[in-house]
Amino acid sequence: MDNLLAQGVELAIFGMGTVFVFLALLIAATKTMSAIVLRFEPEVVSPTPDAGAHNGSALDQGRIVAIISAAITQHRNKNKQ
Amino acid sequence: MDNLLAQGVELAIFGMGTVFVFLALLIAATKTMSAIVLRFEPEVVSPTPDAGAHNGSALDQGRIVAIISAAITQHRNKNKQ
Amino acid sequence: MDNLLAQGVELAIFGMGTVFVFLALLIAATKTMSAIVLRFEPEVVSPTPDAGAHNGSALDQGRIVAIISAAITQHRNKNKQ
Amino acid sequence: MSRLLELWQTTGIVQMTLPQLLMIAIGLLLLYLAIKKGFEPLLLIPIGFGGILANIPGVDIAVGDGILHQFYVMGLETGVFPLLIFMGVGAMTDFGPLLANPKTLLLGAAAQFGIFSTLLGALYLTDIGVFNFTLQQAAAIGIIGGADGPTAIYVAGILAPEMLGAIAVAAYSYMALVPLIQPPIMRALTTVEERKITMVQLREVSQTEKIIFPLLLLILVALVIPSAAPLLGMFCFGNLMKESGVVTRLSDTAQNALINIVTILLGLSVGSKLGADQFLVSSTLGILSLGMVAFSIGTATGVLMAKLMNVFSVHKVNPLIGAAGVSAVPMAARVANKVGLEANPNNFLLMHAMGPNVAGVIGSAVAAGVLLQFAGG
Amino acid sequence: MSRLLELWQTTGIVQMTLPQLLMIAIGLLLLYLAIKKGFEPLLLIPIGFGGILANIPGVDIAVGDGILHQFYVMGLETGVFPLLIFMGVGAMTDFGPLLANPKTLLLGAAAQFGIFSTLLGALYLTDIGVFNFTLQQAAAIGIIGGADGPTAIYVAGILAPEMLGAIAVAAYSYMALVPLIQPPIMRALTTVEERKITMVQLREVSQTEKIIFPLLLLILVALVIPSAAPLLGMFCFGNLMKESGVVTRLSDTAQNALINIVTILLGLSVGSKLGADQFLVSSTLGILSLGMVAFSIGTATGVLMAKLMNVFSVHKVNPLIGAAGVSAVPMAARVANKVGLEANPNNFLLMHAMGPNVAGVIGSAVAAGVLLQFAGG
Amino acid sequence: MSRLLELWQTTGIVQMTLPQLLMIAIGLLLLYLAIKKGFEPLLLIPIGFGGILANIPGVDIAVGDGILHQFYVMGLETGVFPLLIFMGVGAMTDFGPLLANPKTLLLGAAAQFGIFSTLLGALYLTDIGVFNFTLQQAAAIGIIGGADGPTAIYVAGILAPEMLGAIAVAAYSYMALVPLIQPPIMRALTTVEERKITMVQLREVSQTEKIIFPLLLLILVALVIPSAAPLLGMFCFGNLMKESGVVTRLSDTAQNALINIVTILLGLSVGSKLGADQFLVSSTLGILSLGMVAFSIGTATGVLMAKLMNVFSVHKVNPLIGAAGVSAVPMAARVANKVGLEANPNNFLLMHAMGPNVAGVIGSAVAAGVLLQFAGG
Ligand code: NA
Ligand code: NA
Ligand code: NA
Repeated sequence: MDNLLAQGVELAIFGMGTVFVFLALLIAATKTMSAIVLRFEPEVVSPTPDAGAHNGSALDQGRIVAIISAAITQHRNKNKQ
Repeated sequence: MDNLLAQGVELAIFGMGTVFVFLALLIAATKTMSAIVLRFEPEVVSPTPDAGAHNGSALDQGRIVAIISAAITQHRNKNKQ
Repeated sequence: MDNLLAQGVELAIFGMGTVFVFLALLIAATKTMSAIVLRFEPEVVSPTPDAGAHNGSALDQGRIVAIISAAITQHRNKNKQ
Repeated sequence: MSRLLELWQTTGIVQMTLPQLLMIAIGLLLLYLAIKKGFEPLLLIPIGFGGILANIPGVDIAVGDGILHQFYVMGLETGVFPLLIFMGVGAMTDFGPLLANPKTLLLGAAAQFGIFSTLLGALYLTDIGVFNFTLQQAAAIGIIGGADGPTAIYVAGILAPEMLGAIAVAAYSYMALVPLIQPPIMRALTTVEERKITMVQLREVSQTEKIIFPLLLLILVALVIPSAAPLLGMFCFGNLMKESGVVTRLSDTAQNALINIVTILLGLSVGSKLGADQFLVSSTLGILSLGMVAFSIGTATGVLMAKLMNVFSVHKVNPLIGAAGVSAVPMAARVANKVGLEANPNNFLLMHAMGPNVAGVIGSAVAAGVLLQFAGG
Repeated sequence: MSRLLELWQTTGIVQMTLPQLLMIAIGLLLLYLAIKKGFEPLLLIPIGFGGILANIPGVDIAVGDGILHQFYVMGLETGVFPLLIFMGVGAMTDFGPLLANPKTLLLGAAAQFGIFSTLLGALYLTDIGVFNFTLQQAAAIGIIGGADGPTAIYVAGILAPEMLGAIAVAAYSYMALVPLIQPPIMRALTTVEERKITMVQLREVSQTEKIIFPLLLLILVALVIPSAAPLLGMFCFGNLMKESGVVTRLSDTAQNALINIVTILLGLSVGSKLGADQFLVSSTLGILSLGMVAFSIGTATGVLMAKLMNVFSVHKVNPLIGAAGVSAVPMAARVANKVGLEANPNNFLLMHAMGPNVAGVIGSAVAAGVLLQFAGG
Repeated sequence: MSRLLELWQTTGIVQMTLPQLLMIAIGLLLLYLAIKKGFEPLLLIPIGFGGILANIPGVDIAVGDGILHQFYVMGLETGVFPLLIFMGVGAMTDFGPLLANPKTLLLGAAAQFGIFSTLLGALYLTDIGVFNFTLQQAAAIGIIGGADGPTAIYVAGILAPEMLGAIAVAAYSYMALVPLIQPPIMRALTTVEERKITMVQLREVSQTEKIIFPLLLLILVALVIPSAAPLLGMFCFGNLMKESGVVTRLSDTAQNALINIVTILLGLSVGSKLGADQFLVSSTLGILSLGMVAFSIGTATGVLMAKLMNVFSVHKVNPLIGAAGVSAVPMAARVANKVGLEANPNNFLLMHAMGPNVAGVIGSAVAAGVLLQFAGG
């Protein structure tokens, strides 16, 4: 029984620790993200919702295939080793 | 086969009996309920729908615990016997 | 492997064939249907949506029972043979 | 070339049997009646369309891994679909007229005589060798007389799933035919004087009564006939959500998105039981005929009970509203109103008939409980 | 006559046991509190009604093939219902106030102390022999302190399904009681001067930040505490649908039809665990008492953390908003606002309290992940 | 301390593999394209997000008892989700332009050449050893050329579930890219004079024709190609609900709440197939390349068929509307309209292109039936 209580203490310590570490990391990440966004996008811009217009360019399409190819190549190389 | 018909007759009698007894009881219960409600609440009051306001009092909270405790105590006593 | 390619060629031929035959039949059926509808209903009539009114006649009811009876009789006769 | 022949063998033209073709015609007829004649389209369109899909040869739609069979297994074998529909109907039901005049509950009781007399009729026809129904099947046929779609489907799904298609088709067709079936019976059993009876104005009912009533009904069900608790429990739950006034968003969803989704899936599931092999059997004729008898007897006993009540009561009841006791909400109440107006153009019976109308729903759910208890075990 | 006796034996009057009757009374009490006192009616009406249905004897509703048991198996044993609700809640959540003042995330962390101290309390009571909880059960009780209904139900469904009914009832009851539980604690731990602190106006947050935040949160979860990913993943998904602005129809459905349907089914499923045999056990008293303790400790540690932050920080935080860190969205934020107005009638804390309030949802989901990781294995 | 190490071992930082990280990046890319570039966001947001969830290590989300795997088993293994979406699409489809000019159905036939030539291409690449596709896999890749999401998912789910993720991503990405892929092909295959052709005004279509058409289509399917009946049956059912005008509430639900709920669940289910092990394989490159080829060929054959029809026909067809025969409703029709306006600013082809556009849906569903019939057995 005492063992159970010990497990509980351990769980409580690691639990609160994880919660604090996680939320502290989230604070840091959020501040960094906001700083980056606000640098590139100084004014608050409201997006056009449900934009029907298509803005895709040929680049996008190339980009998908390129990124996926790269990923696959890397994956295969890794598996070979 | 005749037996089946006899079962059917029995089922019909008990069935209609149950339906009538049930609805007669429901009439009595409904009349009693309405009489009680109308005594305590003579005027027709329309409730405020989706009331966001919370009207709970400390009493309510005590009441839950009290009723549940009583129920559990009674249940345990009964099981002991 | 070559066999697989042969299967593919066959599937492609039959597939495109079926698609064309099907849609050609659909053209014919659609034109026939439209011709019939337009003969009996020369003007474009917009129906009253969600018609609550019931227009059923005693005939309809007779018709259901009659058609289903006929169907069952035929089915039973066929099964006897 | 042999491949082309093989292709030809897979077509429906080759594989379709005459009974399947006939069932497709029946499906088209149901769609015609639903669309052009206004026969309960909310159910008969999915059922009729599902019936057509169920008779397409060479592909699993209503059997095996087919989607309609999956819907059937998911919602009808389990009873989930009719119970969710009952919840939605509960959320749409106003017990006000019933609470204002509770004695009309007796009219809802009397109209259930149609259920039990039809059960006896089915067993009698078995006894004399015309049909061959079991007690379970007879009970499932009888419930058509309850004039309540989800109740009929729920009971048939448990007692006689092999007859579910025919029973559902009969129940909804006859509910649509209430304006044709009932008036002659109503006129035959009443005098013009009786049909002219005007009833006292219904009192206003308080919200508190409306909130308590579904709970009262539930508790009475729990005490008297627990086997009716799944049906009436879901019904009362829907009604409580509505009347409580504090969960409007749940009540709205139960009355709209949820009941609509379930109606589509339930209709298609019922349609999956319209396969030629299951539907084109002689018992279907029995089901269709006996179902009609059940409706007629229920109408008659409702009217007669109203006349009987008038013998003992000071406030007279117009016997026409007794016919509304079969349920078929709200069609039967409208019919009572219409026949009443023929006799007395100033006598609006609609609200008076809503009491027995919803009482009929309760009555047939209780009858369903008895049938499930004694024939289901 | 023997048949009549048999009929009598099937009634609830004969079959009902006293514990069942008591549970029905408890169900009616929950409905009363929900309808008349406004206690979380969206959940407590289905739970209370389901609890009544679960205690009707002689018919399978909450067991076997009964509909409530089917809902339970379909949605609670699988975790699908609470996760879909979490998605809908995500689609209703505005992270704006949190993004404007990210340090309030720490308040949402501190308030989770209620979870872990209650876990310890449950194990201590086991150690001294008052109760007999396993580690899993203690963890499930602790999560009540997270003040987040779907998280509590999700965790309890995995770690201690036998206690699910009591845990859900406790969680929602105490969430409804937040306006009574929290203010005395908040006043006891703060001076009037502290309660008068006005906070700096929140900056406007751009749409891009709001779109990126749920993805940032998800990736951090994936890197740090993957076992919280089902809960927080669905939450972030709902939020992304809303903030992206390009799938309005999906976001609307997630916030309305879908969450309403799932709420009805989840509530009934939870109610199915209120059978007398499962609920009327001594551990229920422990759950109810410890749950209250958990709420109180979480409130206290939230407030104390805010005071601690003020020691190190230039922009002072009103410690009242620390109490909102327990979540109980949006009740706890409203309470913080109300208590703040008592001290300073011009100090509106509501928007400031929304930051810790949603931080509390994240915090308790992370805590749930830890519990599932270490107690679930 | 060893316990702390154990905790560290459970983090994603330790457990995440490089392929999983790459897949998370691909998921984020899909979200970026959906949100910022407007690439079919209704599907690509749930798919992309589901893809991220599927690559979080150390927790079951897309496998085992994980929620995405449950959605997959429930809706994709059974075919229920794509069929319900097809029903909703049917309820949103207007066959009016097709009925006014039925010969445009041939354009919808011609564009399916993309499906079958891609199937051959996949088998040829297998023959020369570049890839290693089975007949089933080749068929599932070909169906990308149908430019119809639910059809592609339905067919891939049956014939090649291991490729479902890549096929769905390809299908929706290329549908989004239609405005880039099609115009160069359309311009290359037509002269300016051809692109200037104005078409005769479409006649008005009666409601009766619109009601009968889905039934006619269904019966033709039943007679000719029953294996297409699940897809086209659900499509016609949705359309009949809409056109009948008597079940507005069912039709509205099919077009809104139901299709939205299913879209969310289907998208997440598809995303669950984007696990690194399944997606980062060489065949994915083949799928992406061949899918692009399929779209291009379908566009070309649609245009060429229109030119062929003009040889025999009095009322000339603008060959640009042939490109709309690939389906990709309504994007391809809009593209035809836009390219037409470049040549003749007063020539609005949109309504004329809607005929081949919906014909393309029928055509690819028929092609799917053939593939399921001959490759599925
Ligand atoms: Na009835
Ligand atoms: Na919380
Ligand atoms: Na297509």
